[in-house]
Amino acid sequence: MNLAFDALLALALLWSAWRSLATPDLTRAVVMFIVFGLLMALAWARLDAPDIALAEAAIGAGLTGALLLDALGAFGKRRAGDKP
Amino acid sequence: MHARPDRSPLPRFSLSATLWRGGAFALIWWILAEGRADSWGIGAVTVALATTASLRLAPPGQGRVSFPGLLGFAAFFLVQSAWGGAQVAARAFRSRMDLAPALVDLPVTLPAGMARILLLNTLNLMPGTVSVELRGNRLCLHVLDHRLPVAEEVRQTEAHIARMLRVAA
Amino acid sequence: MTPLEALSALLLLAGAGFYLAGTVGLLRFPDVYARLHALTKADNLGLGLIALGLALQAENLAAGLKILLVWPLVLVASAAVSFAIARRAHELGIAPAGAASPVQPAGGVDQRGGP
Amino acid sequence: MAEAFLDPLPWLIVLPLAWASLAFLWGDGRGGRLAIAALAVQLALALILAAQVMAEGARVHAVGGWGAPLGIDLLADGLSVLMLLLTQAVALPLAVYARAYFSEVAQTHFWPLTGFLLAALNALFLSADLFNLYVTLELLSLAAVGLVALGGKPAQAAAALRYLLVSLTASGAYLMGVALIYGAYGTVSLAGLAPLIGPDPPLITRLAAGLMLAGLLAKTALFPFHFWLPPAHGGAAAPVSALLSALVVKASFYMVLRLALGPFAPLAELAALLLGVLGATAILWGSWRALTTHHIKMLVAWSTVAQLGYLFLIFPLLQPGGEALQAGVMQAVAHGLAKAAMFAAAGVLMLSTGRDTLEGLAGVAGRVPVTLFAFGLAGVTLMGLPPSGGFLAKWLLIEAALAQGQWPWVAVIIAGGLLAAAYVFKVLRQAFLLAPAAAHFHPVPRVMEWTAFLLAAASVLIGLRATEGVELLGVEVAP
Amino acid sequence: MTGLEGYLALFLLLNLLVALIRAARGPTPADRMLAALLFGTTGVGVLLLMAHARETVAMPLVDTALVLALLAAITGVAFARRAWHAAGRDDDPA
Amino acid sequence: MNGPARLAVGGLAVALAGALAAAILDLPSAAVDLRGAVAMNLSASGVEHPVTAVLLNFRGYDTLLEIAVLLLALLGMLAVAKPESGGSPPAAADPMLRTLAGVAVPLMILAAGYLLWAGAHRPGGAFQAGAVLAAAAVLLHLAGRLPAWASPKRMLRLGLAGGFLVFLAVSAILLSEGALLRYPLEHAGALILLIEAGLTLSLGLILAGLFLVLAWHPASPSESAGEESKS
Repeated sequence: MNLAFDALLALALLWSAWRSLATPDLTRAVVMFIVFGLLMALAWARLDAPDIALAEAAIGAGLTGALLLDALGAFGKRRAGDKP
Repeated sequence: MHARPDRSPLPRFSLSATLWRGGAFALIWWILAEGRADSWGIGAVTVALATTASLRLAPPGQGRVSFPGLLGFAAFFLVQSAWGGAQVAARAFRSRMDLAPALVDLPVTLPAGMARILLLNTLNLMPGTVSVELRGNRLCLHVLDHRLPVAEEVRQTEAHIARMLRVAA
Repeated sequence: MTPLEALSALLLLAGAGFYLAGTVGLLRFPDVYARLHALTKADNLGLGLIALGLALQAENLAAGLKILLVWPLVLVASAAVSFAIARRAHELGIAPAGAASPVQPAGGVDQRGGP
Repeated sequence: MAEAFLDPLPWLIVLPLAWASLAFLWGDGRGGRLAIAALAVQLALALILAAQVMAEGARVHAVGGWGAPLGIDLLADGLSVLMLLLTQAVALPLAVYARAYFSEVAQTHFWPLTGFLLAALNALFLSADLFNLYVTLELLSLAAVGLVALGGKPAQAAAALRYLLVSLTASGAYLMGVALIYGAYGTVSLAGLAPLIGPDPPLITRLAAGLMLAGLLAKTALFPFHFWLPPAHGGAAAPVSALLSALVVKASFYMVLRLALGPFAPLAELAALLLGVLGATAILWGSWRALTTHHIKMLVAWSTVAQLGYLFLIFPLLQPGGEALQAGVMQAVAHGLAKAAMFAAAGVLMLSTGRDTLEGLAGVAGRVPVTLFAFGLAGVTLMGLPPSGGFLAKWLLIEAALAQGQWPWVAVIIAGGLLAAAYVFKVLRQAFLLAPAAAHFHPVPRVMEWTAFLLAAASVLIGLRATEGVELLGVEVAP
Repeated sequence: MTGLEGYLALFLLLNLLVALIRAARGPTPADRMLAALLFGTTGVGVLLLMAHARETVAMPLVDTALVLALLAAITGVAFARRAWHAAGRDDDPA
Repeated sequence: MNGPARLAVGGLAVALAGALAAAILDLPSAAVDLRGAVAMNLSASGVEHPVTAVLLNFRGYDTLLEIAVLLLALLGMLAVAKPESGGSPPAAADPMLRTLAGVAVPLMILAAGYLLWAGAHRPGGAFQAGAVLAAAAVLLHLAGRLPAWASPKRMLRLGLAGGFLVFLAVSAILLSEGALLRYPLEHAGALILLIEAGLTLSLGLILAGLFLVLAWHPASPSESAGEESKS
């Protein structure tokens, strides 16, 4: 069961990383990146490295996600040229 | 649904609010530090900072919270949120999904400010409702099934909040 | 198995069930608004039950309370986020599915369709 | 206790860190005077340290008192002290120059960034720990990128962004190498690693060394990794270009040299020929591009690409106690001084003519003669004419090549010198043309001209004090 | 991880990955984002389950879950307020 | 990227991955046991948690320079941000967000304080606490309760650089013990706590600053138009 968990986690990490790099749609890429951050926090927790899991949860899931979403908003607005 | 600008830059100091919030934060600190006694050096400073921030960001209102009201609200909330979860689960698993979603407009009787915001948030966790918009005294809700007694539920929630915050409903 | 352990296991299983319901709802419900229901209600209840189940097995009171403390935090966050997203969706003119034709809501309130 | 407090070694790192953050704190460009005063102190500290090292041998400073491998060691031997001297000697005149060059507003960010840049350089030259070297390299790169972007023009932002991307990738490669080394040996201390890496190291060590070398070469802008350098160095403000070309690219070269002489010595031979060939290509290609460009600062920047090539010619000739090492260090020092002078002079020329092309230089000789003289003197070093430091470096290199019978390098060195002469004279010839009637010259603060001249003169005169340098370079850690 | 908690953690992880179908399907940006938010709540649950019955790192993992819960709101709010501008479907730039 | 370049990069990545895998399978046993050295000296470090001991004592010098790296990253971004972009007031927020901030920010402060305290004997410490504080600042910003940061004022700059300056000053003063950052045994714990407290504040501000400067985009119409500005 532990093996299944780890294998699934590893696969999901690779897959989400690949999707966030390869998808042409920016929203999807950012969402996949946030997902990747969360999975990474789980992976660190699984590796008995709660120090890094904590930092990853705070920086990866909280700050970076918000930052990317913000950039996405600025970018989308500029490209669409709309002012809601 | 916009806030009025803050008229008074410095909120009135309220001893009771300070004590209540400080006490609550101290309790949370005790939980966080798992009751370790040697944590209180940093703990005292942190609780003081958190209390200050809380008083600055959410200036204390007129009255204070009614304790029996709070308990009543909490019990109501727990039961309702369990019921809400069960309801969503039932609908999600049903093979032919039986939803009748709609936007409904309801009047709000609670006074503006904290009470209304609490209402909006609570309704998000209650069975079948997600608040969408508050414009003036009209609350717009999204409901999963408009055949359910939504208005009744909102009225009950309002009553509980009014009792807890000691405001008119 | 002590009764406490049994209760705890029961809570954990129920919590996992609600998580599953949240995911199924997220996949099956017709639009953003309905999916928000799934997320804010089912998942939060699932987390609450799991936290309660684990707290029952905690070594001491403070540790148990700490596990329980997670729940209200998530509740506050989800409620706020749910409102923010629903409001934004409404502002952007996304109509809820199936609400185009007027229906008579229970409780005699007036109701409206899409914006 | 007081003795430890007055030790110049840690202060060479603490002092720039302190004035950099104070300059940030004060803001509004008020850091200039503080920076110049502190830089004067730093130069004095470097000289004291050099004297101490010369008299008492190499020094080790165990940060935190733990000592390697648990803690981090700082090491001041001849090589690092020479690089420290170069850094402070270039930075002080450039700081005086920059105070006149920049407007008050532009100085707001220039001083903190420069302070951190110099702190990073000093820390890097003193570090004896692979991971600590990475941290200093990161600090250095970020400061350099910030300085390139300083003007805020789109071209500068684009150059800075490209520089940042190359820099981060290179740091990543280096860091991966460090991680592998730590995994293989359990330590990242240079002194600790040296005895552990034998003559036939395992695959992991080779891979790590390759990754670290690739990262460092990209940072040094050795051909074919040079593509980021001309837009970054050519596009930045003149004092910034001077700092970057004179010092920053030398830092990663220093690391290559340090690692090749130290823990990775058993592997150095494998890469030596490749490095030499890349260096030779850089000399020829960089000189050619310098000769064919029409922009003054791009010319100087391409000349940097070429001159960096000489540094890597030493690797196929490197022998214990041989002349190649002396040639490399002499080239690094002479080029550092000369290139700082040349960019400073180019900045004056551009301010004076208001244009950035060679054609615009016509008639400038009569307006800023001191600057033009400085440009010419710096050119003397780059061409390798006696008695300059550049001459000595190339002479030593040719001697080493001939002694080992590797004459193709000699041809490259001579060709590079001729090409350098061509592009320097191209600038001078243009400057001595008659000014067109429409030409309009702007006055330039005298202090900028004289600092450029001072640096150029130092690059030539350094050749006369080479014996002390060679003696200092000979100071190594007692085994 | 042993016993019931381990199986439940595995179950929740599977649950998470299934939810990614929603992120792939959309159709609005908000639908994709919902999957990320679900990752937040479920991730907290998984962390709590992982924390159980591990002597040395139990409480630190609860701390991690707490921090995750505390910061979960930020991405959602940033999304609703900053990122989502157009009521587009599928490959809309917003 | 066009086809051949993509293929080349892909090939390079695969080759690197292969080499890494081969190298790691061939991993020799490490000659030096740093883990053991850390455990052996832990009692002399002033803290009980090995990670904190390494970060702030054994390899504290690296951390000092890393803080400078973070400060520098912010500095670089401030240097690039156009000065004229500075003055715009932050968006006013709806009462909902302000209430959320009012509830969540004090809790985040508590959590940051807790992580700071926890760092001495278990996972936690200044970095994590700073990140939580930064999140609080970002939330305040989203709620329209923080001023724009494109040109930080004196007090803010003091906050940004303060943690680093405290760390640097302690390092330099400890030269009197014979070396940079050589803590005397009896004061090590207190000094590390002092440094960490300063770092928590500064890291929080720096991380938030990285967000706020990057997130700043000229004339965000949806935020400034249509919603009342805060007085």
